[in-house]
Amino acid sequence: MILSAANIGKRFEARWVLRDASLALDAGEVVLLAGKNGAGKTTLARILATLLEPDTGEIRFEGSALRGGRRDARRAIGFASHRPLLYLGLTPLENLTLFARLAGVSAPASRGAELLERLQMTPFARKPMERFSRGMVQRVSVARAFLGAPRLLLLDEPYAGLDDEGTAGVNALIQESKARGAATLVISHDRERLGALRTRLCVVDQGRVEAA
Amino acid sequence: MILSAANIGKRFEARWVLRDASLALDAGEVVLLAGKNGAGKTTLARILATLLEPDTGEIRFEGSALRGGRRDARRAIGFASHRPLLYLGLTPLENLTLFARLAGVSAPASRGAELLERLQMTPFARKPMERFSRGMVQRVSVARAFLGAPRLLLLDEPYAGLDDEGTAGVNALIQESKARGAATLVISHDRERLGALRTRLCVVDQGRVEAA
Amino acid sequence: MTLLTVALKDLQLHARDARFVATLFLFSASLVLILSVAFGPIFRNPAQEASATLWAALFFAGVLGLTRSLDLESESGGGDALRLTGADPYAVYLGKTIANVILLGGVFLLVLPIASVFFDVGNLKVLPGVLGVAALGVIGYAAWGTLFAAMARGLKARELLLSVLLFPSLVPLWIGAVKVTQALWAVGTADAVRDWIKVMVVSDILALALAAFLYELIQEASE
Amino acid sequence: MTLLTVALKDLQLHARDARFVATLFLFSASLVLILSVAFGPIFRNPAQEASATLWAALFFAGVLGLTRSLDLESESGGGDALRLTGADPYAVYLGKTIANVILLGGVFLLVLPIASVFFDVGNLKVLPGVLGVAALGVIGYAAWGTLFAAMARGLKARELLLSVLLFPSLVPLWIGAVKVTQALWAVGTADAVRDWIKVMVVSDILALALAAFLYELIQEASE
Amino acid sequence: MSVDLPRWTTGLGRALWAAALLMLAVSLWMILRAPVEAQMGIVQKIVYVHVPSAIVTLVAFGLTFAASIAYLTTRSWVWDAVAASACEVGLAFATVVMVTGPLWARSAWNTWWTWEPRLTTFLILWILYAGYHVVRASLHSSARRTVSSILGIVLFANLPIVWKSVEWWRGSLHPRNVTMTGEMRETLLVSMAAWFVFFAAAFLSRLRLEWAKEEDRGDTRVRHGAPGRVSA
Ligand code: HEM
Ligand SMILES: Nc1ncnc2c1ncn2[C@@H]1O[C@H](COP(=O)(O)OP(=O)(O)OP(=O)(O)O)[C@@H](O)[C@H]1O
Ligand SMILES: Nc1ncnc2c1ncn2[C@@H]1O[C@H](COP(=O)(O)OP(=O)(O)OP(=O)(O)O)[C@@H](O)[C@H]1O
Ligand SMILES: [Mg+2]
Ligand SMILES: [Mg+2]
Repeated sequence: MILSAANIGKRFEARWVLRDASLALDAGEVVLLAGKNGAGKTTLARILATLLEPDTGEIRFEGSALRGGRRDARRAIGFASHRPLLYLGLTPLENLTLFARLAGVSAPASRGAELLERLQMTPFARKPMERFSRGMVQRVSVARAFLGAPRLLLLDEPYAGLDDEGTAGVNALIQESKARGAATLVISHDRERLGALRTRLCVVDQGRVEAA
Repeated sequence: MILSAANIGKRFEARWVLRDASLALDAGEVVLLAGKNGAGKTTLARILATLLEPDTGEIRFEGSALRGGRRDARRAIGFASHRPLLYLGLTPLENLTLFARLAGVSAPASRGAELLERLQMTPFARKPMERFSRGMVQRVSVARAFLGAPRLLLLDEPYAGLDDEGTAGVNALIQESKARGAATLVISHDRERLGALRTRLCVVDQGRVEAA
Repeated sequence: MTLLTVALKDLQLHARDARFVATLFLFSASLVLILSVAFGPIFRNPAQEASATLWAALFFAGVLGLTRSLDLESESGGGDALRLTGADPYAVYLGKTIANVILLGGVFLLVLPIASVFFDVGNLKVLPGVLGVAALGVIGYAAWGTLFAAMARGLKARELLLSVLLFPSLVPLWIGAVKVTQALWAVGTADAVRDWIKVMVVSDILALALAAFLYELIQEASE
Repeated sequence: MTLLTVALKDLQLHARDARFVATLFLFSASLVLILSVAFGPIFRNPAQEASATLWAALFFAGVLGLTRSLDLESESGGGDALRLTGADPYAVYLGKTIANVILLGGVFLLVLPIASVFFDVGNLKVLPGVLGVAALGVIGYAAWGTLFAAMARGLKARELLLSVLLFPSLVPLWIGAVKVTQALWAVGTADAVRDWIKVMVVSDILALALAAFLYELIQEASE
Repeated sequence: MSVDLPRWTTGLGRALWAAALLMLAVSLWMILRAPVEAQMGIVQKIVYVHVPSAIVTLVAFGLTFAASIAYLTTRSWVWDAVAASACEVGLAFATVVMVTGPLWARSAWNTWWTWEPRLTTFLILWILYAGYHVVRASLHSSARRTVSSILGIVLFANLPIVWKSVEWWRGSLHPRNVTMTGEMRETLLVSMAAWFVFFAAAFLSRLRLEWAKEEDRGDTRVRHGAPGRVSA
């Protein structure tokens, strides 16, 4: 079991967005998480990524409790979300090299270049990202999540703004991590794009994660 | 002919993103515009919405030339894009009322409330938008485009982040404007979501708009 | 109509963000303190010291206030949406100017008693006069500020650029405000510095007139 | 390693935006201008006037510089991504502090000659002394500033909050810097104000030490 | 509008530079020969650089003003190029004033700087026009043109203030106008003429540079064989 989250609860002000949400991810699983707008998918993903503290519940990552401070856990988790999580003043290559280096990935620059190549972004690898189109930013943002060959992937709407080629590129990367034994959580409103990669479908509803 | 754009060219610094792009939209048409990431779809939409000046070419709206300053043309065009085009510090209802009032729509507050109802956002109509989820912001953003019952609709990835319910709501609104005789341009990477509403498919490629 | 709607919208956005208003006031108050510590009070000439401190504090606080208004416009594209409503650009400009006048006026009313107490200047008899100068100063500040803020829209390092362009352009207005306030506090009348009042009026009118011609162009300037 | 990477990244972001540096310079120049016009004629003591103006200008320029660094972190989530790399928080803090020291040091080096020329103070003999105080002042400013900036992250009206928080904590450092610089320019030695140098050293160390304990907590503080 | 760089400007540019160098040499020779001023001595010779660069600065910013208006009415990028070139060269001359002024003040008034109307207003002018370039550098394409023309117009309001500052405010230290006579005056006039030609040469070179940049983009346009206008 790579990740197990039990009875996660999170409230903003007085409103409980998540309540007793439980989810377990095994090696090689690719779980598609769906749910209505505002259901709490992004909130859950941010909690699992250690960016947000849950109010209740417990999360175990590879057997031990996951806390915001656990540096090696963070390095083993790849996360992409609605916000690009990049410095738009830098180029894609500079961004990926920076984050790879800080995460202790070996040969950071060539790892970054490799991922950009995989997502057809090589022609733009050395252009500042400020003026990139929506889909171009998204590709780099997803690439960031794969930098450290993570054992847990949390992809919050990875296909947002991507064309077919981009979608295929992302799916190929997911396929590889799956083959490597990583657990993957993909949040998407589109139930088709993940295709045959999907091993399970879950839905967030009324603050809980339900199998569907 | 509601809109006819001929030989539109646009360059950023030395790079021509659009070059001889031509597109005509007739009353009641719903055109789906696809194209790779970075092809120039958003740039074209911003030009048609009078937010950007083209470097070459001519645009005619309802027979007369479209210029950034033409106030009545702006009021007859509904535009939604990647950026929400809203004040996130205000509530959805305040936003819609504000823009409706400034655009000279009669009964601005009730028009805003009506659109929010259509997109299932009534429960959140009086909450500041700052902490909204991605899909909730998107719904309000699309609602803004429909405020003035526009005769030309330019929707740049209107489905981004929307769940099925949201997609259905947007499609119902498009269907109505179509029935009213409006021309609609929908930009999307997903060729299915627009469904049977679509009357034509175009693709932006190498700076030109091609029929497909 | 457009004018009022825009002014109300801006004020509403500021008011919603109570922290912003509170911080702006705290900031102006601490500016008065820090400037007093740095440059005085040596009470050689309290009227001048007080009026210089007062206006300097208002000045810096104003730049931050303007930057904030600007950020509210650009952060999620609200300003673009405003343009697309086809509303009259000059009415939009005036609406924004009015909102800024109210914001800066509030700061002035807060800083005035602090400076008065700290430097022991002013009395109720000259208060109307001081409020009059304040009105001239604040209107000019808001009018020029709103104009330049529109140009700084879309630039990185907005607040810096705003201060680089705005600071120098406001110097005449600013010297006028300092001199007139000082005269009122020192001798109770502004007769000796009547010319500076004219300078201020001209500066205010110039900004409002320039905007009438240029604001639409500025607003439509796109990449 | 982490430290250098982070410092380089910050500097790279600023350098990419070369205009930012130019603007910061122009901004400091106009600050000198406005402060001199406001307070200039009061004093017959150029050393005090010049050192107060110099440090006040540095102060305001610094707040804007820090805000800018902060915006770069939060505008598209880069700061969150930094956290997620699992890099050592204190090394991140030191890296950012170093980048800020270099930025503020640059501003100081630009404003110093301006102040010297405009107020006709200083000479080459006391230059090493002045640079020494400047180093103490700038390190303290950057150390406190980076700490508070991390706290202000995610808040609206950041620059305002930043200045409200920073002002009080920096007052001792700031008075020290003004006094020592003034003494160096007026009498050529800082012997009489030796205590203030100690105050500055203590303030610098305090900030760096506090950060060692608090920075991780601040960084992890989430909604 | 054609984007071809007019050929004749190449010749004109060379001629202007040649004339400028020649005239500067003549004026230098006259400066060396001119009588040394009784009170200030040799330092007073700064006047032959100081006054011409000050006048040229004002003329250059005036040209920026006129060209900015022309841009906003015609929307032809050429006017924008003229405005920007004049402004950049003008800023360089303003910097010369900012250097020669204090050098002179050091010996004339025994201080580098004083907050006196002419000096203060000129410093404001310098900062504002430096700001013009920063803004210009931060923007792209047509926004750059529109915004910098607007600045070129708005900032011009400062020129009369700088010019009249010595008359409007009492207690200004700075001389109101040229007081020299005879040989010194003639020398000044020749220097003035030389600096004007120097300005014209520098301005034209700068303008050609701007033109070439625009042409680069034009080339791209031609290569792809698209019709259309290049003026924004
Ligand atoms: C548009 C700006 C300026 C103009 C048109 C201008 C023009 C002049 C003129 C006509 C003179 C008198 C020459 C003579 O003795 O016949 C002069 C002198 C002088 N100027 Fe300027 N000037 C300008 C800016 C400045 C600035 C910025 C400084 C800065 C320090 C400066 C410093 C001086 C000094 C020190 C003198 C000599 C004063 C004396 O002889 O007592 N000027 N200038
Ligand atoms: N920081 C926050 N403060 C207050 N409320 C929040 C915050 N973040 C999220 N919320 C609220 O929590 C709810 C769930 O938000 P979340 O972003 O998790 O939804 P989601 O399932 O990702 O939706 P979408 O499909 O639209 O992306 C929403 O109602 C949102 O308004
Ligand atoms: N303001 C700008 N300055 C410079 N380049 C720009 C600007 N806006 C867009 N571009 C460039 O123009 C190209 C087209 O961008 P655009 O956003 O129109 O693409 P798009 O078709 O909408 O792509 P996507 O599917 O990713 O949204 C991209 O390469 C982008 O980098
Ligand atoms: Mg979400
Ligand atoms: Mg797009």
